[in-house]
Formats: sequence, structure tokens, C-alpha cells
Amino acid sequence: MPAGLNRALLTVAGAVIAIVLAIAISSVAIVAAGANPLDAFAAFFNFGETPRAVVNGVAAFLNRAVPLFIAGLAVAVGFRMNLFNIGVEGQYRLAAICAAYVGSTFTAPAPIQIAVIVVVAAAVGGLYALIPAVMKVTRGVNEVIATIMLNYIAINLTSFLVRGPFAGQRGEGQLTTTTPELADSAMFPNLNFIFDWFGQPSPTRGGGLWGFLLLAVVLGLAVWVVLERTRFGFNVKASGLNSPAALASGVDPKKMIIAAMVLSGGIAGLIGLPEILGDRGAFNSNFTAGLGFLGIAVALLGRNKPVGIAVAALLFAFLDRAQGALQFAEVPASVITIIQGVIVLLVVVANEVTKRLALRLEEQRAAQQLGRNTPVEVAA
Amino acid sequence: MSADTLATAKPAVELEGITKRFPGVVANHDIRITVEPGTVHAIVGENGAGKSTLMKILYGMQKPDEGTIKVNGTEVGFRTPSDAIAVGIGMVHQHFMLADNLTVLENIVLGAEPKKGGRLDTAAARKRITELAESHGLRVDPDKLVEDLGVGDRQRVEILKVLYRGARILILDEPTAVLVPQEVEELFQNLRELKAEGLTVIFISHKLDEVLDIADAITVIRRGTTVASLARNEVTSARQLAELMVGSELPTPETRESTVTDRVALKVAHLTMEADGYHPVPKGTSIEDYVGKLRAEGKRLLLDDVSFEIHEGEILGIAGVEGNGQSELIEAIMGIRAAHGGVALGEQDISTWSTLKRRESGIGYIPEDRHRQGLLLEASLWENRVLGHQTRKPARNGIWVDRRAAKADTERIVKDYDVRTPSVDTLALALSGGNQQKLIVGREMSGAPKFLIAAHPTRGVDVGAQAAIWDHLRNARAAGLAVLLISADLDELIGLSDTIQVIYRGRLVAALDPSDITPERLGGYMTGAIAGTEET
Amino acid sequence: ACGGSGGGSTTASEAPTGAASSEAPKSALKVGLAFDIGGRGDKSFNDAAYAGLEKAKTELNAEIKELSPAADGSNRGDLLRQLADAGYNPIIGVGFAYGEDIKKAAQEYPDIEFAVVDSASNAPNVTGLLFAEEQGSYLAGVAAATKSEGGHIGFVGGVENDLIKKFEAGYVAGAKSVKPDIKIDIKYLTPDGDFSGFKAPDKGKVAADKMYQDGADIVYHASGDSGLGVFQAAAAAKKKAIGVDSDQRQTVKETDLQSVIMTSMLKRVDVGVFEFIKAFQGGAKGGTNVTYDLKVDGVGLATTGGEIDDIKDKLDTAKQGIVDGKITVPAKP
Amino acid sequence: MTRFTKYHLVLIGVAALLLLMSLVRVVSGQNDITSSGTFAAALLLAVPIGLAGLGGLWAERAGVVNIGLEGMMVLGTWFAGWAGYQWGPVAALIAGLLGGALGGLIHAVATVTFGVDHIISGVAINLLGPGVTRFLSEVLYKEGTPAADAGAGITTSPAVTGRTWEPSLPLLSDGPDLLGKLENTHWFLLSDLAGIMRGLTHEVNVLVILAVLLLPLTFFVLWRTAFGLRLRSAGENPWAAESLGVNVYLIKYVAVVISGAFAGLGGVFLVFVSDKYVEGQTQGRGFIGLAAMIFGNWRPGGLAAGASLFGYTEGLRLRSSGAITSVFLFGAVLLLVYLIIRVRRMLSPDQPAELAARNPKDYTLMAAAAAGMVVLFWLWMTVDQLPGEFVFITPHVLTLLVLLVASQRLRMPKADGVRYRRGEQR
Ligand SMILES: Nc1ncnc2c1ncn2[C@@H]1O[C@H](COP(=O)(O)OP(=O)(O)OP(=O)(O)O)[C@@H](O)[C@H]1O
Ligand SMILES: Nc1ncnc2c1ncn2[C@@H]1O[C@H](COP(=O)(O)OP(=O)(O)OP(=O)(O)O)[C@@H](O)[C@H]1O
Ligand SMILES: [Mg+2]
Ligand SMILES: [Mg+2]
Repeated sequence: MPAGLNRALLTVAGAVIAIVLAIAISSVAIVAAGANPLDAFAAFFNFGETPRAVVNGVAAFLNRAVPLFIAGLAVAVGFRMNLFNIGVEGQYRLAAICAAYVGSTFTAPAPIQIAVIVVVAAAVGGLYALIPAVMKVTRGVNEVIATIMLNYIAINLTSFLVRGPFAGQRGEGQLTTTTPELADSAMFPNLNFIFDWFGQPSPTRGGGLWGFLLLAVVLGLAVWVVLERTRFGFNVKASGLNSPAALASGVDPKKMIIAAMVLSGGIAGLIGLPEILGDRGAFNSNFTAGLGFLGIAVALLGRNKPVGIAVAALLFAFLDRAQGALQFAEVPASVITIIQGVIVLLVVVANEVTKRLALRLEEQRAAQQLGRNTPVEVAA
Repeated sequence: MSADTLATAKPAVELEGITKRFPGVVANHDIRITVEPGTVHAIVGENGAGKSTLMKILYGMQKPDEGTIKVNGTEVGFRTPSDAIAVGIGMVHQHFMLADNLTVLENIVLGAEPKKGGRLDTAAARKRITELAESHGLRVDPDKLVEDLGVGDRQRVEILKVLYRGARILILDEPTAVLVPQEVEELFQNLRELKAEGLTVIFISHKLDEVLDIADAITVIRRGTTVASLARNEVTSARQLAELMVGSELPTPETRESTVTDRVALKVAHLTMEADGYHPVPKGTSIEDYVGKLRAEGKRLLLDDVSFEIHEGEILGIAGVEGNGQSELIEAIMGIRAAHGGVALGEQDISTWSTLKRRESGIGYIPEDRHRQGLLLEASLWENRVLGHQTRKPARNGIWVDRRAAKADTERIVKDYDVRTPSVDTLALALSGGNQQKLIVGREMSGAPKFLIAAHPTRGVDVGAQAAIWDHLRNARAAGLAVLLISADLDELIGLSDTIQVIYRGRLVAALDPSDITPERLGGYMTGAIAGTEET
Repeated sequence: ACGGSGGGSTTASEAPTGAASSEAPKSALKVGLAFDIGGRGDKSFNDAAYAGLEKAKTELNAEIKELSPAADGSNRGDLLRQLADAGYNPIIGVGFAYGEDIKKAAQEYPDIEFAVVDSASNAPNVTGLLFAEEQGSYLAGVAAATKSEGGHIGFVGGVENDLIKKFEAGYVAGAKSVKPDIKIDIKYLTPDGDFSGFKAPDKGKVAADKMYQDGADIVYHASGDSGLGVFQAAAAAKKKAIGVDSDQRQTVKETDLQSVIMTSMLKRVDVGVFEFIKAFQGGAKGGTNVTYDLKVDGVGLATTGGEIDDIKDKLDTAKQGIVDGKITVPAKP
Repeated sequence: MTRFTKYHLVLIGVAALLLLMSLVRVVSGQNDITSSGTFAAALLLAVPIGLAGLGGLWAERAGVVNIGLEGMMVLGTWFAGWAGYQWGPVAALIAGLLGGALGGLIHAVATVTFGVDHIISGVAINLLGPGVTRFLSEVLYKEGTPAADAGAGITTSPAVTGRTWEPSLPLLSDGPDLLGKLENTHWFLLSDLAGIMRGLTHEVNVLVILAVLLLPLTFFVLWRTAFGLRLRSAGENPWAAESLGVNVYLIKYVAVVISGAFAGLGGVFLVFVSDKYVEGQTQGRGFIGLAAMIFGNWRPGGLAAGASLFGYTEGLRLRSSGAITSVFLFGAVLLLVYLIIRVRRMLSPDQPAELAARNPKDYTLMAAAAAGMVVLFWLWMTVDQLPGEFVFITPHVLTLLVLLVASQRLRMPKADGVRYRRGEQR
């Protein structure tokens, strides 16, 4: 479909221009910091000297992308319907601790145990997202503010649970609070064999390349299928594009809000699992926070589409990975956040500009094919 | 005639060779119009002919690509509306330009605020507005919120806005589209007064009899170009004007013989809707009693005990001034808004059903505002075909959307309904309004509905498309479709309907026979000027 | 950063190390250090560790590299690995949050020696650098109770986690040892897991204000940057406060605040880091915990300003009691 | 007419609240509920939230959603610290304002000029704020710089030089301190009033006075001047405003830049309180400010109430762990009052029987209220120290509850968050 292709090409061109501009802007910052931008950009691609360092770096990069991708998906499901689920942050933390705790209370064959943990996480995330959804549907409470409040509540609830009811045994002299250790059967098998295919050594870093990556890919596909091919996805799209029209077409907006929010929360519930099932084996006070907020940026950068989100998550993870490398190169590592922020801003600006251009082109095409641009000559 | 005595004065507005291109469209092409001061100058033309664009150019909202504008003899180059306002031009737009949550006063003074020591001088503004309102017979309460006003009042606020700025040249873009004949007459009275004060009025309307009634001169635009400039006395009939506009014979909405059967397709009983939100009827109370109680308490009712039946093969027209409950009525029938009372489709009581179930059981819906309720502008045509048919063949395949079948069926609609589009993958927003409307009509007719709500089915649609849509409605009616027709176009209403009901303040106040009713008499019922129920 | 204070007070542990450095060829010693969130330049915990590292650089001729983690702390383990892959040995993780990551890294790199500050050893090649904060806090409690005229003192903790609770436990025990019926107000700024309590001077101020208003005359804080608020409250109430970690009478630059800091509970992370590096150079292996307590002056009270000179005897007695094992200080409240 | 009664309703509400607080204080014996210290703390903690909320109000009244307040506030703190240590408090104020305004300008360029979705732009600014400031610290405050010698670190600036003025009300809250004396008598109602008055007037930072004055000033500017009318029209119907010659782009730019400046001012305030920039000291106040603004129905008065709620509960929590449990008692009494009103209305003879609460929903509501009352009372009786986490979430839970009750009456500007393009019809 040439029209679609045109639009896609324009979008890619816009994104490339935005990234080039972001690089230019951050170069200025790096120069201002008294460092050499070339060193800095070399650092982004410098994964280390030894093969071991390289595979570890690659694994760290991909492992970082996995939760970011899931977070992006979670946010995007809501955004597609103009529902701003700012509460992904709270949903995933609460889900992670509950799943980690439930998973630690029993042992079962790996597939069953992992499945239970995943289901618990999704259920808790979904249920927690149900609260703002119900508040919005029954009382018209703005979901942005409700989820912001619920984030604070979830974060405190989590820290209460990890110290109190869900606390596990700690080693002598350990100050990190944690849930009970998961059994080995709960740990997600890693994907280190992929490195064998390329004749590389296995990454040695904790957990190697997280197997959850596969699940994330499957999840991405599933979200794509659901959003783009099913009736439910159509209803989501319709509600997002024009909610009065969706309502008139028989879509029940209340049901849709609840469904989309719960789906979003359910996906959000999985954000913490790669880390827990791939590496930590428990929820503890070092558990990575803030992925929900980063997910917003990732989703927006990826234009709320699974493929775009994957690209955005990889980009963010790629930049994040260089945290250490930049410091080795004596470049302030905070330049990463600047690049991320600038890219988000510029890419959406570029999106806007290219979208307008694409619309213009399409209208032009439509008008030309209809021959509307030839005014008639009529004698008065 | 005043126009004659002022003929030597400089023209109020001179448009010379105005050309305006939009991507892919030439909206205006070498337009030449001369407007004499102290006259009402009408501009007529088909939908999309370029009238609004031209006026926006004159008002500084858009820049012409070519051509010159002279106001009172001096050439001007407007960059923003404020430049136009500065030389005394004011414009009432085709669609209301009002901020609902601001008061009438705030809406009027916005942009030209009287100030006193940094403060907004509301006292001075109120005084000025009251004066203007009195001297022009435009009564409004300056402290009311605009959202509480009806359309007539809003129209008055729009005109006051222009007068408040001291405009000497008024542009009125289809000001009568939402008014009933009586209100139109009131407006014309005001215009004549303004004209007598020496103001110049540029007036746009699709209602040619109105044009003939008020205008001193008429310019006809076709496809962006001026095709004729005539003085009023050069025009002999509306038909002559219309033929200039389209260059072809005019269709009329004339229903031929009756196809009404005795099988009830839709029955509405005691439909009632409160203004302050839906409250359930207490148990053990009948709806009639409940409504009586509400009336006794002086509660405002959007729908007040509305009952009617539509038979298979019948078109029931609902006449009424906008804002008298038409929107609420159709939304209640569609299940979009909660209301008391019963709705039955055939034998089935559907009053507790969801919108979806109602649609599935055979109700079609052409909404009054296609952009708001009818289309996903940023989605392709075939996706718009799916809208409202998500759960039915051919769009549905289990839990999936059947893309191939949906596209194929969209091709059918495009062919059958003459939707002018490059392909079914084109985004809906790239289509002109008329083509969008044809797509909607085609969509709602598919799946053989038993009952169709057609709200303003030809609004903003050009004559050719209008005739096509009327034909489709008539054919479906002949095949046994029941139609609830709501239209502001009284000719359309009278021409198509088998029965006409008049809705006034949420009540059905008259049932009329379209064969012996004139638009004027209909207008009388619609405005409450003629009271009582007339049985046919 | 902490150079001034570090240099000044580390003289006690200065030892002849010339022999060691002449033995080792130049740059044979490559020491890597990974900071806790906040990173180098936080004027506190991380900088204290850095002071130890810097000392190793000058005195042990070590090549050093220090890395700060991302703001969310998600890459602590990766920093350790990057240091290991770049050939650094030993590698030190600063903060108890490194406990878990050090354990994993130590297993992945069995030939490299690791150390972790504030967390126990959990592998053969890991040294736990622990500090007896409760002992130092005990002395702070003794000083506060002795100096308090109204028999009413306070404690402001930044985050209610087990580490800060050690401070509270020691402080309370010390105060009660002087005046068993002393009134001690205790307040934590944020619950566990919410580390903003270390960065909220305004909240520290509100909490301390209340204590001073209620009659407390000395408030001890273990709340990072929030301690600034405690000092301000003390200055406003014209009362005293006790600082933490470093000698805050020196590190805090505002003169009006300096004068309210009666003393500070020193936690000599710099000593711990330096001693670990030195021991590594001497061939020591991990698998053990080294506790820096009063005995080795790993914790203690600062005397800058001389405000506790008059009760030196009392403090020394208490210290001796702890060192001798006559007094056992609880580590949990 | 309606305004008149509304005004009275507010007065009556405030009086009832006071009475209730006084009652709860007497019953529970927790003097901190209305002590001057609590109110001083509440003021201290409410001001930055209120300023952020005010920033949100300006932007949203002009139709631009500003979720980037947090990032703008961070910019405000950093620039205030940076200028403050070099040139004193006035410079800090100006630099912080400018820093926040810079964030606002970026938001304006993205949303107004480029038509970017407002939430996206806000999220980007929330990323950029902390990133840029951290970067600046790493460059300007690193070891060996003059700033570092003056006491800067990567996470803190040197202390702001010079003092700000902290006046008190003469006689009443200072000097003889009559209010303080009255407060200490712990008389019913009188002491409570005195405590509140004193807390709000004793040694109040000039910036607090400035911030509080900004509320009526905002009201005046937005609702009583021509500029304000134009600004609000841009948030209600920009197309209408444009058609009347209002430069909507300019208005939006001005509003969003002012919005950023107010958020920045909130940051300046934080810096003044702690005497220096401390990384992370904003602690999500931008978001809370936004919540306070929505809570306050996009109006200055309501916003002040929302900010006060957050400030008060946090202040009370920090001062007294015991007092915060009185919130249970407070809630129980509120529910009791609600029940009494319901029952009285039900039993009142002039209510038509059929229309009186006959439907089951009303009964469930009342039953729930009664059950809630019992549970709250029981909690108050049995719990004497809540885990810190639960205390911390009190204001957030209260906000949610208030929204549940009141959100249907909230009315946001009609074109809030709408992408507006000049010359484009809706
Ligand atoms: N902003 C725009 N961008 C692109 N094309 C436009 C724009 N505005 C108008 N057009 C095109 O210009 C043509 C003239 O439109 P205009 O609104 O002036 O018609 P009109 O005569 O006022 O019609 P109507 O009777 O429906 O109001 C339309 O066909 C439309 O395609
Ligand atoms: N804001 C806009 N931007 C771009 N194009 C526009 C805009 N508004 C209208 N158009 C163009 O105008 C046409 C539709 O305009 P509109 O809805 O006014 O139709 P219309 O004048 O009723 O058309 P018709 O009467 O011919 O069916 C489309 O061709 C579209 O390209
Ligand atoms: Mg049109
Ligand atoms: Mg028009």
C-alpha cells in the first residue's frame, strides 16, 4: 500500500532526523563538560575488551530492554484509548512483590511454578489498575490523578509488605530487606545458548541473558495481534480516536475503560518479573524502581505500537548500558538522561511534523485523483 | 432605495482576483466581488464552493495566495482577524464560536475588553451590551453562562459580539442554518435595521428564498469561481439561482405513493428524560405518575412523555427547533443516554438493551454530527465501515475483525453509493463532507436494518449527493424500512415523511400530515406560536 | 571532596607503608570502587569511601577507578563486572545495597577480591566491611544525655531501615545508661524503601522543630542531607544537634549551623576502605567480615569545637566499657 | 446570588471543620492537631505544592496540560542553588524563576508551536529536568571547582549566602506572643484558633508570604483582568478567541512560561528552606501539585485547600505519630455527621415518601457509612502507632476519597489538553 509506505518512510525519516539532532545537542553538552563527543559516542559502542566483557555487556543491554519494553506495552495499551495510566509504576511494584512472595511459598515443576508466578503478577497488576478504572467509570475520577495517588500508596504498601508480612530470611549482616528466596524451579531458564550460535562465550552475569526476553517478544506479538487484529483492539482504537463515535457504534465505554486499564495493569504486573525470575530470585529493597515512568517515555517514543516500543526500549537500554563505559571515558554519565529526554521530545516533534506532511500528501493524492483541483470555467 | 443614493460612494468591500489554494484543492479561483456600502450582499453556492474560505480571507483568518482586498476604497493586507476588526469588519461564523464556560458578557468583550486601572471594566461592558441589545432588539442576559443558552440566543450573542466591536461590515456565514422561520424573520428584521443605519452585510445561505427575501445583490460562486453577480431585481426565482449554482436541474424530495404497512416497527412509550441526570423511578410508581410528579415539582425535562409508533415502510419526520429534545430522543432510542419509558422494536421490548444489542437487532443510525458520532476521521474507510458493525458479518470473524471481507464490502458501498475516494484505505478525513456522509449512509443501510434513525442525513451535503441519499432512503422505505427522520431542512422533512411530529420543549406537540402543511405553518408549531395538538 | 576532614582525622591510623609500595611494581594495584546512588561528590558516605580510595592512590601507589550507578541503581552489578573485566582487583562496593550484587559478581570472578561496605561477607572472596554504628551512637547517646539539661533528647532517622535503626538502638542505649528515665523522641522521615528521607531537609526541619518545641535540647540525626534541616531547627531553637558519618562541624560550611553541631558520630568508611586495600596488598583473602568498631576507632565521636571536651572522661569510660566487652550495645531498637 | 450563598457555604464549612478539629483534639488529647507548630509545618510543606499547583493552574486554564511541573521544579531548585550561593537570595529567586520558566518555554515550544501531545512533552521534561541538573552539577560542582571549595558536591550546591527575612505578627505571635499564650491554655476552640493563627503568622518566610499572595493575585489576574479573560478563553475555546483577534499562541506561551516559573518558584522555596540545592529534594511535589489543582477544581481557592491538605497531614505525621491516628476519629465523626443528615432527611415529614431514599443504593451507602464509622472508631481506639508507610499515604488516600465524592462536580477547562492549530477548524 503506497500510502502506508509513504507514511512509514516519512516517520522513519523524522525519527532519524530527531536522533541526529539529539546527538548534536548532547555533543554540545559534552563539549561544554570539557570532554570529547567522539570519545563519548565511542563509549556507547564500547562493550569492553574481552569477549566475556562484550557478551556481558550485550546481555546487560538486552536484559535492560526487556522490562522497558513490557513497561512500554503496558502504558501503550492505555494510551491507545486516551487513558493515561501513570500508575504502571505502582502496579508493577505491587505485582512484583506479591508474585515473588506467592512464588516462594511453594515448589512445583518449573513450568507450573513460573506460570503461577506470572499469573499472580498479572492478576495483581490488573486488579490494582482496576481501582482507578472503577473510580473513573463510576465516579468520573480523572485517572491521571488517581493513578498518581495510587502510585504513592503502592510504593508504601510494598515497602511495608517487604518488611512485614512478606519478609523472608536474611543472611547475617545483610541489611537489604527481602521476600523469601524463590526455589530454583521458579527461575526462568536463560537464553545463553544464543551466544553459542554466534560462537561467543556465555555471558556470566547473574542470570545471563534473561529467558523472559522470549516471553516479552510473545507478549509484544500478542499485544499487536490484540490491538490490530481483534474486535477488542478495534474497539480500543475507535474509543481512542473518537469516543462519542465509538459509543454510538455500540462500544460500551465503561467496559472498555475497565478492560483496557486492567489489560494495561496486567501487563504492567509483568515488568518486574524478568529481574526477579532471571536474576534476583526475590523481591528486595534493591528492586529496580522507576520503570513505570520510563515506560511512559518508551511508549510515547514508540508511538504506542509494539514494534516502535521495541525499538524505543532497545534505544533506551542501549543508552543506559553505557553508564559505566562513559565514566571510563571520563564523560559525565548524566548525558544519557539528557539524550533520552531530548530524543523523546524531538522524536515527537518530528512525528507531528511528518504526520502533518503525510496528511497533506494523502489529501493531495485524494484530491488529485478526484480531479477537484481543476476549477471550471463558467461564463457568468 | 438607499443603495441607489449611495451608488457614488466607494464600495465597502472589493475583492479582486482572489485565489486560494489548499493542498490539492483550489478553494477560490480569481474571485471578484464588489459589495456596495449599506446593502445586504448575499453569496450563494454549493457546499464546498469556497464561500467560507473567501469570507475567512476577508476576515484575516486565512491569507489569499493571489488577489487584492479593498475595504472602503483602500487596499488592505490582513495578517490576523484583529487587523480586519480594526478596519470595521466583523464575522459570524458558520459554526458557533463561543466559549461555553464563560458568560455572555465575557464572550462578547473578549479581545476588545474595556479596562479600568488594569481591571476588566464589567460595569462599562454591561452597560454597552445592554444598550446595543436594546437598540437592535437582541435581548440576552449578559451574566448567563453561554452553555445555558439555546441556539437562538447564541446566534444573538454572536451578532452582538460583532456589533460590540463597532463593525460596519458584517459577514454572516450561514446564520440561519439553525434557526426556525420565525427566528429567521427576527434576524432579518435586525439586519434591515442595521442596513438602515448604513452597515454593510455580507450574507451566506443555502436557503435561496431567504436570500431573495433579504439580499440587495447576489453573487453566485461555483467551484471557487464567481459565476454571476446580480442585483436582486435581476433574479426572477430561486430556481434560476439554483441552476446558476449547480448548472443542472434541481431534484426535489417528493415521496410518491405511501408504502406504510400496519406492522409496527418501532414503538416508543412515555419516553422521559430529566435534565439533571437519570434517577431511577421509585418502585411501584408508574412512569406517567412519575412524570406527573416531576412536572409538578417544576423539574426541567429534556424529553417529556414522548410516545409514537413507526410502521414498516413509514418515514416519521420529527420537526423542531434544534435543542428541543431531538438529540436526546435519538440518543435514548439508541441506548446512548438513559431515559425512562419503553422502546420496542417490533414485538421486542429493547428499553434495557445496550446500544450494541440495539444495533445488532437491526437499528441503523445516521448521527446528526458525522464528525462527532459517525466517523473515525483518522482511520481508513474500511475501518469506518466496521464501526458499528464490529459484532456482525461481514466485519466480524469470531474474535477477529475480518479485514478482507470488510474491505470488500466497503468497495461495494463505495460503488453503490458513489463515494468518491481513491481507495478504501484512504483516511476518512481526506474525503469531502458529502462523500463522508454517503459512506455513513451506505454503512448504516448495510445489514438490512429494520429501523433507521436518520438525523440530518443531507446536512452539509451538495445537491447531487442529497438527491442520491434521498433515493436510497425512499428505496429502503419501499422495501419495508421504518425511518425516524430528523431534519432542519423543512422541505426535506415535508417531502420525505409519511407523518410529521413536532417536538417542542421535549414534548410531541403536534402530529401533521405532510401533504397539506407549509413550512410556515410547521414553523409555527416548532416555535410554539401555534399551540395544541392537531390530529391527522 | 572530604579531603579536609579525611586528612585531618585519619592521622591516627597512618602507618608506615613505604615498604609495601616499594615491593609492588608501579600500577600493579588496580583498585575499583562502585558508589551507591548519589555517587562521588555526595559530601557524605560515598565521598568518605572515596577518601579511603584516594589515600590508597597516594600511599599505596594504586591505580584507581570509581564508578557511580544510574539514578535507579539498576546497574550496580554491571558496574562491578565492568570493573572486573577491565582488570581491577580488588573491587569495592559502597553501601549495603551491593550485598547481593557483590555475591554474584564474586562467584563470577573467583580470582578477584571484593569488599562490600555495610554488608557481611557472603563468599570466599568477599570481605565485609562492617561498622559498629551502634557503638558510636552509644557514645553520642551518652554525650547527649549528659549534656541535656531538661532530660529530653531526640533522634531523627532518614529512612526507617535496619541500618538507621542501628543508630537509633545505640543512641537510646547510651542515653539510658546515663539517665534511665530520659525522654527520647524518635522520628523517621520516610518508611523503608523510600530513600527520599535522606534528601529532605525540610522534613528534617519539621521533625526536629517539634522535638525542640517539646523541650528536647539535643537531637541526633542519621538522615543524610536531611540533617541540614535538623541543624537549622537547632539553630532556630538555639539548641544543639549531633551530626553523623563525617565530622559535620567541618563539612557543613554555614557558620551559624556549625556552632550547633555539638559533636558528630564518625563512621570511618575511609579507614575501612583504605585498610581493606592495604590488607589486600598484603595478601589477605576474603571470606571474612571486618568490623570497624570503637576498638579500632572505626566509629567514634568528633571533637571539633571542643564542646564535649568537658565530658571526655565519661565518654572514655563508656568507650572503654564497650571495648572491654563490659557493655554490649544492642544493634536493634 | 449563587456566589453569595457559595461564599457563605465555604465560611460555614471552615467553621465546622474548625469545630470538628477542636473536638477531636480535646477528645484525643493530641494537642498537635491544632498546634501552631503543626500549622507552621503545614504551611512550610504546603507552599511548594501550592506553587506547583498554581503553575498547573495557569497552564491548564490556558488549555495546556502540564505534567512536566516536576521537571520544571527541579530546574528551579538547581538554578536557585547555583545563583544563591554566589549572589544571595534575590539572585536565587530570579534564577529559580528563570530556570522553571525555561522548562515552561520548552513545553510551550513543543505543545504550542509543534502541537506535540501535552503529556508526552511533560514526560520528556520530567526526564530532562533531573538529567540536565545532574549534568550541570557534574560539570560545575566537580572536585576542584570553586563551587566545590565553597561546599558543593555532585548532589548539593553550596549554601545560599545571606538570610531571608522571616517576619512575625507583632504582639500577637511575637514579642509578648499573646497567641502563643492562648494556645498553651488548651481551651476548647479558642486555643485551636490561636494555634492556627500563630502557626500561620510566626516567623513566616517572605517567600511564603509571596507565595500565599500569589493565590489572590492569580485569581485577580485570571478572573478580573482582560488578560485573564483571554487566557481562560484560550483554555475554553481557542478558536473563538482567535476569531476575535486574540493571539492564542502568544497567550499560551505566556501562560506556560509563567506556569514553569511558578513551578520553579516552588523549587526556590525548597532551596530556601534547606539553604541549598539538594538533588532529589522536590520528591514528586510537581505531581502532588497537579493533584492539588485538580482536587481544587482548577481554581486558586480549591488549590489552596488541596495543598493545605497535603501539607497538613504531612506536617502532622512528621510532628506526631500519635496525632495522625486521630484522622480515624476525624473520619468517624464525619461519617456520623453524614449519617445524621441522611437519617434526618429521610425522617423529615415534608419529604414525599416515594421520593425519599427508597432505593437500595441509598441504603447500601448508609450501611457502608455506618460500617466505616464503626471500623474507624475501632481503629482509633486500638491503634496507637501506625506503621510509617500507612501514615505516609494518609493524604493520598484522603485525596482519593475526596475525589470519589466530589469529582463529578469538577469542571476542567473545555479545551484543556487539546492540540490547537491556528486556522484549523475543529
Ligand atoms: N483548511 C483547509 N485546508 C484544506 N482545504 C480546505 C480548507 N478549508 C477549506 N478547504 C477546501 O476548500 C473548499 C471550499 O471550502 P469552503 O468551506 O470555503 O466551502 P463553502 O462554500 O463554505 O461550503 P459550505 O457551504 O459547505 O460551507 C472545500 O472544498 C475544501 O475542500
Ligand atoms: N482543516 C482542514 N485541513 C485540511 N483539509 C481540510 C480541512 N478542513 C477541510 N479540509 C478539506 O476539505 C474537504 C472537506 O471539507 P468539508 O468537510 O467542509 O466538506 P464540504 O465543504 O462539506 O464538502 P462537500 O460539500 O463537497 O461534500 C476535504 O477535501 C478536506 O481535504
Ligand atoms: Mg463545508
Ligand atoms: Mg461554508
